[in-house]
Amino acid sequence: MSDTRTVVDEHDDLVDHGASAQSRFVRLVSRMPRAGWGIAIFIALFVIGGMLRPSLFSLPGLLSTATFAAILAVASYGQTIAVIQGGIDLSVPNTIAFAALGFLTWNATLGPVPALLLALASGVVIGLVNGTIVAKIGLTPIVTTIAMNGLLFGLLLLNFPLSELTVVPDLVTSFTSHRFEILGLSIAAVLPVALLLMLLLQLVLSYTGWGRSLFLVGSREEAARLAGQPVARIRISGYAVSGLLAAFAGLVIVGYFSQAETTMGNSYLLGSVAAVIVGGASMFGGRGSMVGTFVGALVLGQVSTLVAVFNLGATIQNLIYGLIILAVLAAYGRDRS
Amino acid sequence: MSPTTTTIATAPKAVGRFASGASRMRYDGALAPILAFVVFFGVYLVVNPGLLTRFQLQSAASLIAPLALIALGQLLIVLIGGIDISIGAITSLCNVVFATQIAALTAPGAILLCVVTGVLCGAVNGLLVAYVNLPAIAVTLATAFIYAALARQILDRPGGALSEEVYLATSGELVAYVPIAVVWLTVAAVGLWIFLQRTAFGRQVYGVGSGRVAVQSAGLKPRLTILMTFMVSGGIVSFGAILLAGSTLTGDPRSGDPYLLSSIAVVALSGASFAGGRGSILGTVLAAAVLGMVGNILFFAGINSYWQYVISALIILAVVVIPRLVQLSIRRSALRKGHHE
Amino acid sequence: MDNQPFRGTASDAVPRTDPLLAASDLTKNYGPVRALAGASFTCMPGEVLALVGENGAGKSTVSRILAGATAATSGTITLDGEPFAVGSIAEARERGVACAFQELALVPDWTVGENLLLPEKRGRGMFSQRQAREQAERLLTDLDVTHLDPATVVGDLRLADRQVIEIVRAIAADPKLLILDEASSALSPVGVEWLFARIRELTARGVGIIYVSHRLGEISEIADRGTVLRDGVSVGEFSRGSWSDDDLVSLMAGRTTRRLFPERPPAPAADAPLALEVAGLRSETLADVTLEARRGEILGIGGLQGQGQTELLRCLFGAAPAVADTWRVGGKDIRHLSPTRAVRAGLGFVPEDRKTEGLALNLGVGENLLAPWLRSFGAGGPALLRAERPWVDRVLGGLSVRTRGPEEAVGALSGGNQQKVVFGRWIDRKRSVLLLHDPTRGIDVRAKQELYRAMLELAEAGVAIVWFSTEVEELVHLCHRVAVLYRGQVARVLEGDDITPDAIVGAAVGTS
Amino acid sequence: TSAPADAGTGDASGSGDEKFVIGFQQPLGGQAWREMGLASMQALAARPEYKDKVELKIVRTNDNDAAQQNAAIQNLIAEGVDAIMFDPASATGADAAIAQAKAAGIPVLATGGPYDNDYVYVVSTDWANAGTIGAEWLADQLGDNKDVAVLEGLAGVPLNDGSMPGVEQVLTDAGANIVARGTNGWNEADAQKAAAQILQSNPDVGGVYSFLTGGQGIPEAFADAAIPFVPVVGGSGYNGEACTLVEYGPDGLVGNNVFGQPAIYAKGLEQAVMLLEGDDIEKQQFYPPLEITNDNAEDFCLPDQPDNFQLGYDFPGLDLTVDEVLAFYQK
Ligand SMILES: Nc1ncnc2c1ncn2[C@@H]1O[C@H](COP(=O)(O)OP(=O)(O)OP(=O)(O)O)[C@@H](O)[C@H]1O
Ligand SMILES: Nc1ncnc2c1ncn2[C@@H]1O[C@H](COP(=O)(O)OP(=O)(O)OP(=O)(O)O)[C@@H](O)[C@H]1O
Ligand SMILES: [Mg+2]
Ligand SMILES: [Mg+2]
Repeated sequence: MSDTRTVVDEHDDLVDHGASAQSRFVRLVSRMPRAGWGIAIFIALFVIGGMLRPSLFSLPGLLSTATFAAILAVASYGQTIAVIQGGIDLSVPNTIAFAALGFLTWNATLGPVPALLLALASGVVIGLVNGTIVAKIGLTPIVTTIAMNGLLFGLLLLNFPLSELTVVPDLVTSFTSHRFEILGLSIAAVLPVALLLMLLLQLVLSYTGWGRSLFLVGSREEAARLAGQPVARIRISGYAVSGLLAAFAGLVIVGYFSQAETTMGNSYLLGSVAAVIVGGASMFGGRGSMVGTFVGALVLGQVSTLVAVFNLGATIQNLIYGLIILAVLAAYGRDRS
Repeated sequence: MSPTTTTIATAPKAVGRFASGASRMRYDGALAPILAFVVFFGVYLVVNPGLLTRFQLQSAASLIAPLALIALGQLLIVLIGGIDISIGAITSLCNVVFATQIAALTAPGAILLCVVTGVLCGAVNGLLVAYVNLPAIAVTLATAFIYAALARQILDRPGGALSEEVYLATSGELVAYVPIAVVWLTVAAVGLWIFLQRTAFGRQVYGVGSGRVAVQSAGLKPRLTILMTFMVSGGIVSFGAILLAGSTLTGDPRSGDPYLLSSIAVVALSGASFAGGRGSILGTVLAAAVLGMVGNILFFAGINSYWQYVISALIILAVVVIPRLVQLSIRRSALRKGHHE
Repeated sequence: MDNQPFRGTASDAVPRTDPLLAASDLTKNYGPVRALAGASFTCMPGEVLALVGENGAGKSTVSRILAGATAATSGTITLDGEPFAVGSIAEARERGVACAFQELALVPDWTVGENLLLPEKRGRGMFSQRQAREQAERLLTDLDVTHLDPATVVGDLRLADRQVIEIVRAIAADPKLLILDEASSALSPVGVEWLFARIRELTARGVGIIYVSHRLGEISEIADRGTVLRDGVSVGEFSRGSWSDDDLVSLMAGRTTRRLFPERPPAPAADAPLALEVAGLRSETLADVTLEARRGEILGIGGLQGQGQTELLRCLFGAAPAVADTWRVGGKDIRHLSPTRAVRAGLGFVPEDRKTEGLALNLGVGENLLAPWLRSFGAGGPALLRAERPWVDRVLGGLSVRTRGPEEAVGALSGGNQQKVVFGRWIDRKRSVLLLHDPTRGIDVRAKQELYRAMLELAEAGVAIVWFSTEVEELVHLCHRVAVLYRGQVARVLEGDDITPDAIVGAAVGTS
Repeated sequence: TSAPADAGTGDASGSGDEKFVIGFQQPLGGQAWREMGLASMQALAARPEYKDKVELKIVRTNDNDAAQQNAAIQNLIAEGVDAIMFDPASATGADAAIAQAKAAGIPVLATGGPYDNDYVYVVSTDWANAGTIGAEWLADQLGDNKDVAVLEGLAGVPLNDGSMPGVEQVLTDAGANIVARGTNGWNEADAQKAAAQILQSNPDVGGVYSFLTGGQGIPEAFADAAIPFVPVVGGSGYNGEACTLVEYGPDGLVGNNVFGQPAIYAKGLEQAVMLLEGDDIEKQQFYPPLEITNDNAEDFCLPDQPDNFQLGYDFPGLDLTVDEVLAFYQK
């Protein structure tokens, strides 16, 4: 290491020729996309499962796990956006329920298309309110979204009592539970929908000004502000998209399971955050990806498949979830200071 | 430039912010919850004067005390600038440990084991946060899954062997009009207050939340402080779990679930700063009293109990947001006035 | 490095006792950075030892090692003849070494009393606010600080008062060796006088003082002896009365004072259009500021720390709330300025702290350069980078930013190169006014020169530059005019040959 | 410590003569089963023969939160109601409040689920046997393939944990082989998911037992995986489950949906009123669950109602109609 580098030679050598093999390896590992770890864990789990129970080591098995993971992934996409911009959205559960029950209620009177649009719009409104309170009034995201979650729960208990008794229209089942055959494999529509959405959102995050501005704001809000970025507007729009995606998740869940009830979103409170963390996002903001989140959901889904197959019980499942999150955190969740 | 005096006095001595304990409470954000409490209980008494009967005081106290204690546990973590997602799971775990062990170990043994469990849970969180430098929110999310699993492992359904004596010791009356839950809550809150305000270590808890680097540069040990804070928090939560077990006479592996969101809501209402360094015990206890009783007031007012979710959320938003708006507009108008004079 | 004594060995004349502190061959590496590369010096009891050197010479590193905040990579230290290797600040304080840090180590939400007394308690025992108040009151009175109430929250204090508390806290440890690392940087002359009185009391009791300052005037007044650090090596010593400023500066810089500053371009014509015009600007700390800058003019903002310079630049950029009677940028009226509108109006800003305000450290160099030019409805990421590649390359090349490329995380760059990235954003971007807050802080000589050149080029291209620097010399050599702030107002505007260090400092302390 | 204070109001003084005030406490608001039960109870109370006799005071709390259930019951005591009905959040979690009701002389009925307290009247579905009824039926249906998959409901809930050992006992005694276990979480979605996961590794099970849920999701999982139907036990009384039997019956689906009617709440109300009128009622009343099989599925399937319309709005002897109940469901 040329540690006595002076001002002069600093400008001459652009390459660290002294870098040891070890530090090169460390750099290589640190450059591995974070979703890579998730994929590695998933493959490990998949192979272990296949070795213990060969029937699991099959394409239909993989598809079945992926289908349920896709639903969790859809519910976690909005959370990913909230986390990237340095916040969190704990109103995901009841935004899901609100959109689902609202959709079923409105469907009865307005028909499926207006109901669908209204349900998505309600997600946007919820997000706009969250974002405005966080960005303009400066309330912590965690408190704002918890209060919003409670508020929504009251509203949906008060407003949508009969909604679960509505027939789910074909419009919604067509992009969720509807099955089609490809190469002899039967695939539920929700899987390609979730993958397409992942791709679309990843492109938005990586290649549009809006997407990058989320990273900028999440990475260092003050720097974004002093560079003239409209931080409040970016945050508000981020929460609005987060709400929109949670509402869409509500529709997906209602469509796939043909069921809705007020508590339907509860498992997504911690589940969505868990998927985002396992997907490599940083709770400090500024890091995260949709691909990672999908992989995170896949890992959690594979754990739940293995736990079901080996009859280990929900207790062990939770234990493994916790350990996987800790493992992922230990790999790259350190405080950056 | 030759100074005539060696002092650096340039202005008459300004009176410090903390001329009194009251001003410290105000600094810690307790003003809004105190006001909210006074208004809320005024309304409550109008709607239901029966609150002041022995019976209702007692039942209100057993409802509020566990919430207040668990929220105090959350407050400690918020004071150091973190958040504890595992607080509900710790509650469940301590609750089932207490309920299952009381038969074998008798009360003191079960209490001890329960508190040790809480402290250990806190220690694991604290070690990971302080010494491995992981973010509290993510660590406690992971341990939330783990502690909940352990609770279910110990007791897979509500049950346990709690006796009438446990109920009397946690939810009875000490003397007429003094519910024992209030006594326990007071003991814990005063103890915690002494710890935070009257010991050097406790002041460090505030210091770490306010400026971790500064505390380190002052020659103190922020990591140890964080670890200890998590442990004390776990201890307080375990105490809340015992009261919860006593007031329901049940050990329940899911009993802590509702307390994750409600403890955060209470701390928000208490006026504490989620960036750390500011937060008041009295404010937290009063905020717990308000949020814990929203359902009751609606019942006595004859309003559909589902409104309680809406009203709780609106109370939090009002109490937290209005002072901020007022502050913003004062600052803005001061600037404008300064401009025109 | 040669380590020859500087001038006549005064120590021969002084009756020698054993040194209180002896440090020899200290080195300190921060990863690849070598902050200290062999620093040696001694300090006698009752002596004030000055530690001087350019920015980044390693002065604070020495202070931090002695204070126990960080461990030396190698080297030996003895205190009173005993080996001194401490693992923590607390241990150092216990052994009798206390330090007032350059970056103040005060807890904002603690009161003055708590900040003074809690470190002493080290987390043990009970604590009473009343007692703490009384004790702190006594302490402050003993040290002749009468204007501060111990019940004040430190976060509410002005910077200078916070610095006083930092000093008092170090003295309160009752040290054998007291380190004052730029402890006077925010103090007014009255405050400095107060500090010197304290130093004299302490040295009279045999306490050794290590005094770090950039103010040569202070050093000539208080220091008995001094050690010069350059690039982490002690390159010379001096003793009272045996040196001149010029000698010291050339020793610090390692050369006979060479031309550091470029030729200043001619002042813009008197009828050049006004780029910035503001009258009656008021904000939380600014009382009534009136300023104007023509296109192509370099306007310096001078003054001691805490007189409103930071706030002025932030207000002018809309980053802090302010109102004004008249406020024009490029001839257009300004109202309700926010950073977003400021960028649109043709302003640019380089903030004080590049790490927390300037850069998103885990994003790439290119994205950080493009941060102001990112549009929500436009392209971003690689797409934007590709479109803007010529500009990015031009900026990186023009400022000689040392980087592996626009994709490299900006956090991996050295401090000076990071600063260039923050600056580079505004180059070639049709700015009418550029606001710079101490842009050369903590960066090396060559990087400084590159920034100076870039500033001058911008000025020649017609950009008005309004900037603040803590280094008076920079203002003297680079500005067409300098407005000196005192207590939130423009105390004086200096122009042309009137801009001298003395005039700036004089105006800064409110004389004349 | 002294004994808990009593409510002081004793027997509700003012309201005693004209109308009985009956308090009803229900946790986990918002669930279809409980909403339907509530509606059937209100429908009964609106019948002419009850209208002038009874006033209902309904308090709902969220989550299976025993602390909130206690507080709500205590509030009812403080209000001085004549009788308290509640749907237990857990088998012992309301003991504290019940002791106080006893001290205040207010009778307490647990309805919807069993409760463990001598003072409390229980009007409940015979949940304990609900499990074994289905298990026995499945054992009878099993052919040569004795491999069965078992899905429990929600672990940790007394009903589930009390029933499952008996279920497994019955199945293994009948020679069945439990090859996979899972959790249906008492919702159709989880049931379908768990069944799909189990079918991945055990595509050749000979029967599925799913506790109180799954009549729709499990056949769906078989259909999705294109595996021939096997006998399935499981049902929560959704319309869709009855209709699934009607629909897939011709394709070979044999099923039994065993579930408790939500209208047990209405039965509870009937009993409470009898008690208040001075009649002797039985302390522990357990009613057999409803079974919907291929034989009677057509009677239950309501083609114009959605899949998740909760059946069981009526109780033998009460004769409530869909329209009567729906009038309250919508409120
Ligand atoms: N924590 C750190 N990590 C990496 N490099 C560091 C760190 N602290 C200091 N340095 C580097 O060590 C060198 C010496 O820094 P030091 O703070 O001692 O300088 P200084 O003489 O006190 O300068 P100034 O006059 O600006 O205070 C600088 O190049 C600096 O960049
Ligand atoms: N976090 C980091 N990751 C990777 N490399 C780093 C990191 N920090 C610094 N470096 C590398 O170490 C070298 C020295 O960094 P440092 O900031 O101390 O430079 P410096 O000597 O202070 O330069 P300057 O005068 O420009 O501030 C640089 O080449 C930089 O690329
Ligand atoms: Mg320094
Ligand atoms: Mg540097």
